[in-house]
Amino acid sequence: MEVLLSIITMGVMGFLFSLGLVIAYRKLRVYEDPKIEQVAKILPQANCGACGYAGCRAFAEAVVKGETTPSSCPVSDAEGVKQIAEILGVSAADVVKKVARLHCRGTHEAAKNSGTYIGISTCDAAHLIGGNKQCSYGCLHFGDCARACLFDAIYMNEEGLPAVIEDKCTACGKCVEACPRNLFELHPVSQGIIVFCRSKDRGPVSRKVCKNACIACGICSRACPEAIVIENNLAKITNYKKIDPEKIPEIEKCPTGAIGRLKKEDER
Amino acid sequence: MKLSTRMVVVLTSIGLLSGSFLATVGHLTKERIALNKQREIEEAIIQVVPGTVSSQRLYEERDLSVYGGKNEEGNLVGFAIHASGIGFQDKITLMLGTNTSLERTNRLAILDQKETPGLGAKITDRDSFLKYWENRDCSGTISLRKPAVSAAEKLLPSEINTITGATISSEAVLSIVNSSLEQVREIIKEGKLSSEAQDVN
Amino acid sequence: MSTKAAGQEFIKGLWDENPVFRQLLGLCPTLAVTGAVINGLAMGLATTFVLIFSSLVVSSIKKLIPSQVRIASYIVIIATFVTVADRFLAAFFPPISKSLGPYIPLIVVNCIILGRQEAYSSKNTVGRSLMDALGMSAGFVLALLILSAIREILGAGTFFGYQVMGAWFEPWIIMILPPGAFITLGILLALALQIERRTKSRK
Amino acid sequence: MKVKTFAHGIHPPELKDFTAEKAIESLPPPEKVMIPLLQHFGKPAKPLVQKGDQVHLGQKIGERQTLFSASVHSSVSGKVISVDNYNHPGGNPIPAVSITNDGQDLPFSDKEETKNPFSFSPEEIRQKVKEAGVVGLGGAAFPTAVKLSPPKDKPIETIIINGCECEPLLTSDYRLMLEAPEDILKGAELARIATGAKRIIVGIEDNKKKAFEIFQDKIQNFAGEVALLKTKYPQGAEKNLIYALLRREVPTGGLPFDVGVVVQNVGTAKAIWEAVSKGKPLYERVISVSGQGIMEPKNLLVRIGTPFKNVVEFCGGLKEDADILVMGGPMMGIVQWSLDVPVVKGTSGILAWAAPRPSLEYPCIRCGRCVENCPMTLVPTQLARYVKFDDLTAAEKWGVLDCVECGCCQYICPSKIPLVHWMRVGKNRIITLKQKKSA
Amino acid sequence: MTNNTFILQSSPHFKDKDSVPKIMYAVIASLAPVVAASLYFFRFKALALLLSCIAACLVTEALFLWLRKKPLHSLRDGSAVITGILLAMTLPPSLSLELAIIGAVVATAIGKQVFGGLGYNIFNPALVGRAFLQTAFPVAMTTWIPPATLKIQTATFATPLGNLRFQDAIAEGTLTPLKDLFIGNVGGCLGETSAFVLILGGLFLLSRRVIDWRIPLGILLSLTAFTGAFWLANPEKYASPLFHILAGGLLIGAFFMATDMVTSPITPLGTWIYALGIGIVIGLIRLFGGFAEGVMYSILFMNAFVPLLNRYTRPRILGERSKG
Amino acid sequence: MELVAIFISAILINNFVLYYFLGICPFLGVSKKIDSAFSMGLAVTFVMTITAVVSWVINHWILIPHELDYLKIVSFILVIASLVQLVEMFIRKISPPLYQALGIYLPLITTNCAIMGLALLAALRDYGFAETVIFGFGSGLGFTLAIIIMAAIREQLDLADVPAPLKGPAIALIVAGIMALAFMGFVGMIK
Ligand SMILES: Cc1cc2nc3c(=O)[nH]c(=O)nc-3n(C[C@H](O)[C@H](O)[C@H](O)COP(=O)(O)O)c2cc1C
Ligand SMILES: Cc1cc2nc3c(=O)[nH]c(=O)nc-3n(C[C@H](O)[C@H](O)[C@H](O)COP(=O)(O)O)c2cc1C
Ligand SMILES: Cc1cc2nc3c(=O)[nH]c(=O)nc-3n(C[C@H](O)[C@H](O)[C@H](O)COP(=O)(O)O)c2cc1C
Ligand SMILES: Cc1cc2nc3c(=O)[nH]c(=O)nc-3n(C[C@H](O)[C@H](O)[C@H](O)CO)c2cc1C
Ligand code: SF4
Ligand code: SF4
Ligand code: SF4
Ligand code: SF4
Ligand code: FES
Repeated sequence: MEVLLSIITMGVMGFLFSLGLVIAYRKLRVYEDPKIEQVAKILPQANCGACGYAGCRAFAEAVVKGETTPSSCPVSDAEGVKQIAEILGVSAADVVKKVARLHCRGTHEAAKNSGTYIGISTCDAAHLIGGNKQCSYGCLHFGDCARACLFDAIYMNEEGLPAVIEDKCTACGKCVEACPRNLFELHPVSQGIIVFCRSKDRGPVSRKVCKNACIACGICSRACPEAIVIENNLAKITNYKKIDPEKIPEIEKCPTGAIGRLKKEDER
Repeated sequence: MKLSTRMVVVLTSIGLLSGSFLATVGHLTKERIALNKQREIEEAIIQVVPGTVSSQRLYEERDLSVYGGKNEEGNLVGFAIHASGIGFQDKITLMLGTNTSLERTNRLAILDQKETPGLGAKITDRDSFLKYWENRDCSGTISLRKPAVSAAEKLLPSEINTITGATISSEAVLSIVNSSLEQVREIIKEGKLSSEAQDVN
Repeated sequence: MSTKAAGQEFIKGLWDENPVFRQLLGLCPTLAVTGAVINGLAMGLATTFVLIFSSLVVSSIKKLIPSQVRIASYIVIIATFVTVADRFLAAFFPPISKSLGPYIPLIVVNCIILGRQEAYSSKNTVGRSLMDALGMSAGFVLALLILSAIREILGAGTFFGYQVMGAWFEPWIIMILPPGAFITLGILLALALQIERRTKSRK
Repeated sequence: MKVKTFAHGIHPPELKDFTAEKAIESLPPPEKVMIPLLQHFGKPAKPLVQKGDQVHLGQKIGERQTLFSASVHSSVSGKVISVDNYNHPGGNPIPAVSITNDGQDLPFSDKEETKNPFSFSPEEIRQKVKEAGVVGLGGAAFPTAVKLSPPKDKPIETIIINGCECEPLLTSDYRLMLEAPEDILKGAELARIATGAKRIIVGIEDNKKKAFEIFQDKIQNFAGEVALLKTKYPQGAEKNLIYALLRREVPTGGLPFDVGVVVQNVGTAKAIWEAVSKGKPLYERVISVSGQGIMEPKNLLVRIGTPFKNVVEFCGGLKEDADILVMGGPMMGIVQWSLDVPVVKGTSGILAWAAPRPSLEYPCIRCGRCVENCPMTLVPTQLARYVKFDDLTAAEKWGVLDCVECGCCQYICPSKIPLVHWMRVGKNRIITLKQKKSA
Repeated sequence: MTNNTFILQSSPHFKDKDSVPKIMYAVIASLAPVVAASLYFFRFKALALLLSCIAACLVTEALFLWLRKKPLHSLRDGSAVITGILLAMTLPPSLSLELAIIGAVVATAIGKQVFGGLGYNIFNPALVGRAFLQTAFPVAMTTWIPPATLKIQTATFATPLGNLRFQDAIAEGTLTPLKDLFIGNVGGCLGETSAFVLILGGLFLLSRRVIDWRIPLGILLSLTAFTGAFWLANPEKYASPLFHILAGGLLIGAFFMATDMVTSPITPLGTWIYALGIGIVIGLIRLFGGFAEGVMYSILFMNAFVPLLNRYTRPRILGERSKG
Repeated sequence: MELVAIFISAILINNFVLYYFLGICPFLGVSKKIDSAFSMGLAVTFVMTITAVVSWVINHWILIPHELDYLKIVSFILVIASLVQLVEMFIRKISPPLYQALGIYLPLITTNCAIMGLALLAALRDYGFAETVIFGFGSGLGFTLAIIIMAAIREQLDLADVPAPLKGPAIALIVAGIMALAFMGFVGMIK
């Protein structure tokens, strides 16, 4: 009798419970496109937000809904983008691998300090009170960019400047945002010539405050006038594609080295 | 089979299987568990009412039961009062043996307690605390001797030595004992102590 | 399944995926019953029993269960074995059953068990599930033993009830009480994390 | 007379003795001036001159661009030598017009105002103030014309003339109050007319009794009163001053307009008077050059655009041990690393002294002194922690944007935490973020 | 013209002279009379406990600083010394030195350094150490000896509060006289016996504005109200508020321990709630709890609420509209 | 034992988290932010109170009369699980705002030992109906108190220099330990 009772009790409970679940399942099921899960799995899960969405999962939803394209994730490599595109059945746009480049060569040695800085050791804090360097445009050496990079692609080298590790950089642009002096820019990896200065001071002034500053002497623009101009006391590359490789040695005659190809210490 | 049907069938059958399995296990262990429980009580009764051979439950309510201990001749040799109350941190359950007139204690046993080890837990100490409870006068209320005296002879017949550093636990035991004695007297007076008591075994 | 793979299934539970130190699962019983080694061991074994049998059952009938009722089915299966363990202890080891109090029945809600069914047994073969269950249980028992050994030795000067500290030793009662449990487990977790960080940085 | 005040605040050493008794002297105009095109709160002015142009004293060389902007005038007569980025005491380079002084001080226009200034309409007053490029001289350099144009739905009841000068060391406002009380009151009266206010209150701290007495005497001719305030920092901060005088609280994120008040610095009041009565643009101002690091501290009337170097040299130069150079007061001023910066409209002082060895920074010990002394009743320590750990939402919720950067918290902090610096970083990050979002 | 190099910093450029070490050393100075009294009443034993606690705190602190690769100069800020002194002052004179050292290590390690060191701890370190000892070694921590000045030889000796709570002192007429409580001729922890020197030290701290006056005031007020109500209702059973104020660890707690800035609220309203709460909990424990004394538990209990209080008692910003 | 005593004891003295070690998973998991801790506390209190009622009914109307003691575990867990589901659906229907606040926490609670522990403890102690309900409600409040304090402390510790290996659950456990110490002050208050 007792055995029977317990079997019945359990049976009834199991029955009722499953019935409840059936109802719940019918009434409360929320449909979710399985593609979202698949896409989310491929994404790098850095949740960096560089795509403009609140994290990778949100981006996955947006991609599946067709609000954005797979290649808008700057962090995913070509392979990842291709995979996502396959899931969605669309073709992947060509991705050009980009990398962050620093536009300053104001090393500890080259750029003079303006005084004894006492305060918060971040670039944005120092920038707020005018910086600790005589040059008002150059790197402050506190490494906000390196801290901002989620991929450990930036380290501060011995000379005080941030160096980008090309392989690790995903071109997410966090460093570009972080630098209060706007010294970072994303360039295609293949991009050879860079202006390593942002100083708009007149030549004599910039020369005084930093040995490696652009002094607007015009050697580079004379060497390659179709691609390089001097504007606001600073060399500016107007069109990277038009730089003739033949002229590079000529451009690199820059007396302060403010324009030219990357040097070893600029990256690892 | 439709999904919903399958859901119901699977879960129901798992329930049925589990039910039957449990019923078997329950059945197999039931007696032993009951036996364990009963043995615990029995052993406690024998311990607190010396000379007991068989015992009967005479009264039961929550937190208070009364057992009668009988000797070989079947005569009542004393009561065993099973009671519980709150101690320092949690519940204390104890068994107190008295003579048939409820005037003298036989012995005390602590069945369950969660007092602080090394401190309140000394209420289970047979060589000190429990010893004071042997053969005390419980015709009135029992009281605590504070601070404790070293020679047990100095205690009044109705006094118990306090455990140094654990006044609260000592008091808790005391108040469980005193109030249950009180209740039992009341019960006897009202004649509620069952005469055709069930045998414990 | 090769023996090597089986070995790995087992080993991962000991450290890499140790349910207590690495996954923070089943902390309630871990804290509650580790005042004495014997209790920790009993709890560990009871959990092992439930975990192994539930894994066996779940992995062998996984195909039959529709996913919508899987949690409910697992719960019933687990609860069944927990009841068995509970009854068994109460019948044959009444003192242990008493000192573990409601924590044996609570194995039913121990996250380790349901978690393993969800994450592993429902997707893997019987053999693999068995190894996984063994590994997880071993990891759990290991954690319980470490914690309870520390607590019992410091808290009572004994190990498995045997006096191991000299008479000079004044037991730290706090170790047996809740604060000691929390603090000891907190320190152990930090140590585990530190060891993990060390080994990782070396790699 | 009952001394009015507000809760909280601090008592830093006043150190006004260096210059309090020194009458205002005129600094001879320098050979070259560099006049930044942004000397106010708001957008830079658009240059009206080019390299090589001849300009006169008081000639407009920069035109205000938007409502929140102010025009800029030449402070000498001479030749423009460049329009280019130049050092600015605010920290970062700003486009500036450099002019060589021909020493003639040829006025740009010499038509004397003949009409009685008090008969101008509010609109006329505003126009003249706008033309003269007057901005607040009390610190924020807010375009004064804007302050004199309250929105229609916010009737102005009181003009408060801020004569507190609560910053240590500074005495320029005090000297002005002693030397030109009537000009100040007349300027205040013009502001009253322009805003339609009913009365004027001049608030003066009780460490400037002499000024208080003079004003009590002179105010008889005006619709207003003089109030004595407790000497305490920051008594001169707008919101606290309004609270001390009127027990009204300017709502967070709001302006004095919202409680029917306009606050003007004494120097600004004088500038309003000169702009309206003489059509004189704001091309010079009074500054205190003070501190233990200055050889001969002085109060000076200085042309805008004069390099600090000339000013300091006129005062005998810097002492050798001076290792901190500040524009403004010691509590809110901005440090300079070179004397090669021009005086701007917002320069109230040039200070230098030998700073004590900086003491070690400790973690916040949660003593609560910053909380107890913050005049805005913020919780600085918590705000700083939120900013430090980049929880900007929490920082904003806890009111970091309401911080007026008075420096009380950091002054009092025993752990020497750069609290104000954190506030500024926090505000800056929040505002940058907002700009990015709206962009 | 000038070769001066200048300092670059954000405003303000003037700073108050007070500093963390100065505050800490002021507290140590204010503890001098308390320490002196403990040496007077408990002689050598007090000295030994004091020195071993301070040493153990400093060594533990140094160890953590070394492990975390932090500069050792913060050992000199004085906070570890205070923890050591205050821990010693809250120990029973008969405690063995090993146990005291365990307490000091726990105080510094578990009470302070695991949270990140000075300024970050949630609970009062000295009290964490003491609570640990009290729970680990309840017997040793509740065994008292009479002060050397009493010249009596008894094995067990009760503190005034123990006497009140567990010996029915009021009924027996053995309640400790207030005069003895004030002077300190009673049993108890090293630093708690003499109300007089504690008030002296407390007033010194108040006058130097080192401690927030709301805390001692709030504690005294709420304890007086709480115990006063019961005393008025039944003086046969309950002791007077004055007795409760002078006896036990109340004064040392109210002046030196509840006032620890790190572990008390930073907002004025929060501080009031905290202080009143401590007083009430002390009253509850002393009158109805399982312990004779509740100062330690109530301070730790209210410490736990401090982050919550700080969060929900943010002062209204000037000009902020109140909600609703 | 009086109801008041049971209530106070459940909150302060025999606190579910700090004394019985029940519900440690949500206590550590959902105590990172005050707001979610508060919702979790409410949800637990709610479910605990209901569980108390239902488990008492099952125990006293079905299990005890039919001597089905050994079905206690299975039936409690099944009933609690389905009950939580039902409650969830019900709340979603009648009060969307409440669902917003509590909804996501409800499923988490199902497999939480505090709930199950409550049912078992109440049965073990032989509580009457009113006592069980008060015990359930008080225990829920005790849990809420503990988790809110913990969340506020952890928010503060997020802004502290906690050594790296201690960050997260480790320091939370140590805080819980000290809280348990502090709560010991109330021991012995109920007699
Ligand atoms: C951690 C701790 C645990 C305690 N446990 C108990 C206990 O289980 N039973 C008890 O009566 N007293 C216990 N006490 C002591 C009581 O709080 C109280 O001090 C004591 O009962 C007073 O007794 P006395 O007057 O004999 O010293 C404990 C104290 C502490 C600090
Ligand atoms: C902390 C602080 C202190 C201030 N102290 C003074 C002061 O002493 N005198 C003054 O005129 N303005 C002072 N100000 C500026 C006033 O708040 C307000 O902006 C000014 O009086 C407005 O007048 P204005 O536009 O004429 O400059 C202070 C501002 C702050 C934030
Ligand atoms: C009973 C009582 C005691 C007080 N004790 C102190 C004290 O010791 N130190 C103190 O600064 N303020 C104390 N105060 C508060 C002061 O009277 C005054 O309100 C406060 O210091 C105002 O500071 P402020 O003028 O600097 O804003 C006490 C107030 C009361 C009612
Ligand atoms: C007024 C005051 C009271 C203090 N009280 C204590 C105390 O009770 N316990 C303690 O360990 N440290 C105390 N300290 C020292 C210090 O604040 C403490 O070690 C910090 O909690 C460590 O972060 C106190 C310091 C001050 C200024
Ligand atoms: S932060 Fe800069 S360096 Fe780092 S990955 Fe992004 S773009 Fe590259
Ligand atoms: S590049 Fe920019 S962010 Fe990076 S260190 Fe230099 S100033 Fe700072
Ligand atoms: S927080 Fe801002 S307003 Fe408050 S004291 Fe500090 S600087 Fe002044
Ligand atoms: S004054 Fe400094 S130490 Fe004190 S609470 Fe504020 S920030 Fe912290
Ligand atoms: S083990 Fe208790 S809640 Fe998870």
